[in-house]
Amino acid sequence: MISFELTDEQKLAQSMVRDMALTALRPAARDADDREAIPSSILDEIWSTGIVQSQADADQGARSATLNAILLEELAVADASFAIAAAAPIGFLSAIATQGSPAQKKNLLPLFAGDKYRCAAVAIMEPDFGFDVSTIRTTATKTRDGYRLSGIKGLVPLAGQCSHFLVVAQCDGASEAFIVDRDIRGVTVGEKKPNVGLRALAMATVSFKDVDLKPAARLGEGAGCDVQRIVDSARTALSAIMIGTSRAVMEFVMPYTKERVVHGDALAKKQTIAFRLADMRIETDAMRWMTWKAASILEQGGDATRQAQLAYTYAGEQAMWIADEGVQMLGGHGYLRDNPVEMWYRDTRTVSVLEGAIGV
Amino acid sequence: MISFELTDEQKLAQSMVRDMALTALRPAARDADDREAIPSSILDEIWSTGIVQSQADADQGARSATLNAILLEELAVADASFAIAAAAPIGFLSAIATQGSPAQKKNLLPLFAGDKYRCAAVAIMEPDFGFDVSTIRTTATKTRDGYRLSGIKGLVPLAGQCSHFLVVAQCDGASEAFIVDRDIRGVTVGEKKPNVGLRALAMATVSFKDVDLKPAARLGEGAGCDVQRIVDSARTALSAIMIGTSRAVMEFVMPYTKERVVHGDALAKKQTIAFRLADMRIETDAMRWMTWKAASILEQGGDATRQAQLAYTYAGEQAMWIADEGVQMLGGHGYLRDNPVEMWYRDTRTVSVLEGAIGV
Amino acid sequence: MIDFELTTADEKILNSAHEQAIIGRRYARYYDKHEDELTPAEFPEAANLPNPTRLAEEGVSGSSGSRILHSLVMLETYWGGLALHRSKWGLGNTVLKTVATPEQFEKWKNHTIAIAITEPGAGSDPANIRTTATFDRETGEWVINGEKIFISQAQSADAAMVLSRFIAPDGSRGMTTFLVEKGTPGFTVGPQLKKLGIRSHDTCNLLFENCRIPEFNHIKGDFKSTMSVFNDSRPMVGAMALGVARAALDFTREKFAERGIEISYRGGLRSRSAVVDRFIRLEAIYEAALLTVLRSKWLEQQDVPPKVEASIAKAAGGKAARKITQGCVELLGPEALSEDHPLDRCFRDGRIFDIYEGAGEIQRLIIARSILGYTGRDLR
Amino acid sequence: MIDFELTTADEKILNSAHEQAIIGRRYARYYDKHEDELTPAEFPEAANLPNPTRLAEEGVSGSSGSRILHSLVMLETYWGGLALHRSKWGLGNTVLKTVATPEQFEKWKNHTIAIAITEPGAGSDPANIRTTATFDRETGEWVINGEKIFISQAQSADAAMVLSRFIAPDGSRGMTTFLVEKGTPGFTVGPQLKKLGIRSHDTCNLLFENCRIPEFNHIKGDFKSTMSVFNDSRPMVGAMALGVARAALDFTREKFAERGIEISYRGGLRSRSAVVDRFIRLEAIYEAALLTVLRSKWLEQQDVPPKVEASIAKAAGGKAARKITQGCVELLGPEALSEDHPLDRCFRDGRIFDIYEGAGEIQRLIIARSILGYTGRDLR
Repeated sequence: MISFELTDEQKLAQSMVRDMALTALRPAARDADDREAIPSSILDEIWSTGIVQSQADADQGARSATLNAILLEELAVADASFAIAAAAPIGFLSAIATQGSPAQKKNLLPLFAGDKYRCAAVAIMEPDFGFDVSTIRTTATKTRDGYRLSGIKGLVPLAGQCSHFLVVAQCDGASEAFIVDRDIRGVTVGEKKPNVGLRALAMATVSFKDVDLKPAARLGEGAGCDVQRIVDSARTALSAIMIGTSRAVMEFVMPYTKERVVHGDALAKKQTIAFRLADMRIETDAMRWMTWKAASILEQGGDATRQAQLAYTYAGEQAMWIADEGVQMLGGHGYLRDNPVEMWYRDTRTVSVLEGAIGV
Repeated sequence: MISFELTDEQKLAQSMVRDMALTALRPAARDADDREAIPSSILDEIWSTGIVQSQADADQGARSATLNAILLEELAVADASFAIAAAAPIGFLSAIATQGSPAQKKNLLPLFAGDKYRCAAVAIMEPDFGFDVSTIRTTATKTRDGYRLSGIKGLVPLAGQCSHFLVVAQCDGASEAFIVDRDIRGVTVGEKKPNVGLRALAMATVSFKDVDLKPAARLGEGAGCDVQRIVDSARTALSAIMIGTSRAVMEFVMPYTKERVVHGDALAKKQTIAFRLADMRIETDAMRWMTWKAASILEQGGDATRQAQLAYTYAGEQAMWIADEGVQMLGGHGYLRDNPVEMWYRDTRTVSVLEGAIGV
Repeated sequence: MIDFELTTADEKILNSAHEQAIIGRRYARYYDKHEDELTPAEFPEAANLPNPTRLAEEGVSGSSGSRILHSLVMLETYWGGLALHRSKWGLGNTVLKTVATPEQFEKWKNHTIAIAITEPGAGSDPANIRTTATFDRETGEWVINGEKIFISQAQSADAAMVLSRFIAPDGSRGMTTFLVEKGTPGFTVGPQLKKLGIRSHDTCNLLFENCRIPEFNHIKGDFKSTMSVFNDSRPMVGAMALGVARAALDFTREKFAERGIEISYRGGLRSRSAVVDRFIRLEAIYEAALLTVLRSKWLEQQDVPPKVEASIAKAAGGKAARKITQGCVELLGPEALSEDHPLDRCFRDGRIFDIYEGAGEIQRLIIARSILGYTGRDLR
Repeated sequence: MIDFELTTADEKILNSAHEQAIIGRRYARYYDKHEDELTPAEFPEAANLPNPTRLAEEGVSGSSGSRILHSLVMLETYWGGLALHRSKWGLGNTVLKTVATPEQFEKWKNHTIAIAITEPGAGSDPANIRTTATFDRETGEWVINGEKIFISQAQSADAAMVLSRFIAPDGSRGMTTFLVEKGTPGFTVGPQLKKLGIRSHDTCNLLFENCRIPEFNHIKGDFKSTMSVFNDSRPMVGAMALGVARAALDFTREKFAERGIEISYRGGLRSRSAVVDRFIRLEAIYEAALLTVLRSKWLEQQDVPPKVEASIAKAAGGKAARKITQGCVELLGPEALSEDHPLDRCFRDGRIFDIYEGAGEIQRLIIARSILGYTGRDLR
């Protein structure tokens, strides 16, 4: 039955995260971008929401892709990197929780139930121009004792802090995912590699050189997994984050353009500005409902591939437009690092070309 | 040497055609659209400019792709169908004149030097969803006595009036063009097939069923021809026509929006309207210079493929945007056939998806 | 709980609506070519079929709700391009229902009442309305003079609800509404307007020349209550737009399939052909707009009157229809231009929704004023 | 005769400019990372190389003309991201040249003079300028107070041409310009501004606190003549924008080639991959903007002062840089985000050109007023 109604619990969680995002997280965003690191106090704040740990809950009902989408939007209003700091372990855990074998769930999920921030990430992207999620080059070949993994993954968020990676690789002509402990032989986490945006995430390359894996490392073990579902979840999470950044831009430029006087009138009273603000509102609304729809299908166990693709494609276009216009509306001030809009411009271009690495 | 200077001769021709377009041609445009036919008096007006016949001139200096682009723009300000009525025989003749064998030139060009409108057209497009100019299905197979041509061509302008077609076909794995007299056995000109736009052109399907052709029918005879050059010429001509229609829209909506008062102010004083008008001006300018550049390369015998592609692609996007906004600026009046803008909207969508059939 | 699945009850109604739309589509070209003919009140094929609009309005147990369902039925109908049942409800009926006295309502409740607002010099701008009603003391009648244009249902309606200036016996002036029945002397309905598209849509100009009506016909809607009928209609227009847009998408998908072009949603930008990439982006525009329509309708259903959401749905639907119909023709190329296929009609029909019942620009003004806290005077 | 071919003389200068741009590009990342450091007046590699800007300005026989050539040299320079020769000409020099007395011109003709217009509350709007100069009868000096922001060449210039309100001894008021030399007490240059991109571009705020200058420094430019320096600079900014845009296109084409992606211009939409189709459309945007720049420069060269054409060139160039740099990152995907490659810098640098020296919106106002015959009061 078509409904846009949040449950009382969802409303409560949304309101709590919204408050925290604006009071505790937003003020720390610029500094984290400058230092290319997220302070542990911020990671602990994010952890305190319980959003990550709930993925590790034995009770399946505790996990909600829809709620995660709602909360990632709120976190991203504060900062996209911070939101991804939550979405990375969520992506890892939700893959384990929905597609892992009983043993995998039993071994891994409890590790993330503690009261300190802990990270793990899906590793899909590869440092290759023209990378596409449908053309993975990392390989896992069957050996006598399991699998041998080889390849390089790029743009792994908080790579230096991850205890595990879920590595997507070609195996016998199909895509599979492998749970890889970062401390085993052949795994090298590279230096952080600054990018145009999401700098606080200190994304790095992780290389896998003839890494020997047990059969138990394969997600779903003998049954394998549906890698597309991991991608669908990632696209949905990225969409949620783009809604958040778009809202950040919109909520920043509205008061700015109302206050800024040009030729005797508030900038917001110019039709071209006002209409663009209206379009920002139209598009953030549309992005949100599309993201909720994809998340809701994921939550109900359905095939969300089409919806996730549409949500991600649309959000990528619109969020980039919104961030670009946000910079424009501030004029020269939008180009200075004194204001957050230029950071949102960089972050949005970054989020909108990532695929994978996180999840709802 | 980079120059945007028209020669005195070009200026004179431009000014003459501009006057005729607005006084004699524009008033006849709506009626021709309604009747799905161009009256012969209009065809004779077009003929009287000499633009078509000059292609048939033995003196190579009489032909100028640049001048043709300039004049097609002016004709299209009156009506896109009327402009194509000129561009169709131009496309045919310029292919003969630049790529034909001496005998082909001698036999064909004089036919078009008379003082009555005469038509011939390049036949490239095929009635097939997903048609692309790079995937022609019509075939010419070598026979003992020449070639046997088979296939169906669609959207041939003024097909019922054409004395000849220049048919592009696959021949021994390459694209070649064949001069086909409409009266020979196996050639059937179909009923006119109304389209969303360019209705006055009465475009029709022409089918070629096992049409036997002499070797002399192959454009360039033994040497063959460069079909891409015909396509480049067509794309350039279509671009010129889209500039004309865009100018028609712009020149119609400017006075309209200045006169129309909404909430106490002229519509043109609303920033959203004024900025769109500014963008119309920016884009028609850009379209024109791109088209001139492609035409100039063609005229100098260079490889114009990239420039023609860029000009056509850009013009297609921008002209569609301009026609669409033109309708919008007139509101409900833009949706009525009382005003020409809805016709330009239909014509532009049509011109911007055609490829081939005409030339500069 | 957030959910986007149709219920079984929804699907039943929508399947029926879609089947009727398939029948409607068979007639669509005929009425596109014969714009002077009114469609019948009920097509022969519809005689034994339920009216899905009525079913949706009446409410169906187990459905997602009558408002949502009604909008989706409308979408299906516009997918076909022609309704098998001509609507007996006009926007003038909404005014009657909202502001008429019980006696007035009783008299005209079964009439189809068109709404007549727009004038040659005035679209959304009341200051320019010139139609004027003066009171004739001697006969106790109102005398109306003026011209109304672009009036939907003009020919098929039984009466028109006319927004007019008035000069009352006491000399006071203002804006009000009058119900003028067909056949009233001095009230002339012009010929069907010649339009780019939606040619089966009954649209004429109305002329009032010393048209006399009794005081009882004075319905006393003011400008605001009259314009507010569009609050309800906005997301519905969005749904109509999306019906046409989906027809274009469906046709394109079908032709792609015939040519072996597969639309995969799995890979990203770098794995796709140009036409598939664009098609996916057009689908996304459709989906985006559809969800804003559903959101607005869902709010109505929660008895939360949508504010900006109704305008968002109209603006998004109108834009989607423009982009999608233009885009599909481009994707399918020259053959798509032909009248042999429905796409040229979609292209023409789809252009109206961002224009009528408040153009996209008007919706953006409403949205901007609302989110910025501006009045109509601040931002216009 | 219409022609778009470069002459041999053009090509010689432009090849030299391009070679220097390749050298400049090697330094571009360093100055992107070290925004507080000024680039040297001349890089060591440039010592034995001609200054292509100067060559273009001086005029080259057989070239397409100095104006056109100058803009194309500028384009090449911005392709590299860094000039090997720092410009000694500031927009303040243009004011000096236009309005100064011969004595004033003689004194400062070899200075680099920045132009100082923008203020915290005033971009293009003179009504909001707050910097004020009052005349001190006792000393015969002007006393300036105010703040100027976003001032290009602020640190490297020898002086600033300051647009200021004045209150004259006779009490009259207005807007005028003063030349303030570096080192004048009360004139402070702030630190380098922290920007999204163009970080090697010397940009600071200026502060004037009871800054006293002699009457001789009163250059007497008014608002209009001061703003008119931007008439010349507009198409040049368009050319700069296109330099950055072409760097992004060239990098993308190169990476496509490495991956075996062929860009064919022969077929149509339905024969292309999504990335090739988009790339072609970005190239078309580049070509469109470039030709508007050349058109404007060509008019200048014919001594036809460009009117809307200068604004068209600026607007088209600024938009092209936004779309192209954003688009190329998207086409190349995640790897393109990395600082290992120049594209992230192009993405950031490319965002300025539609903002500074008259934002795209200002250019559109100028164009619209001109084509509609409106004044600044009619349309704002």
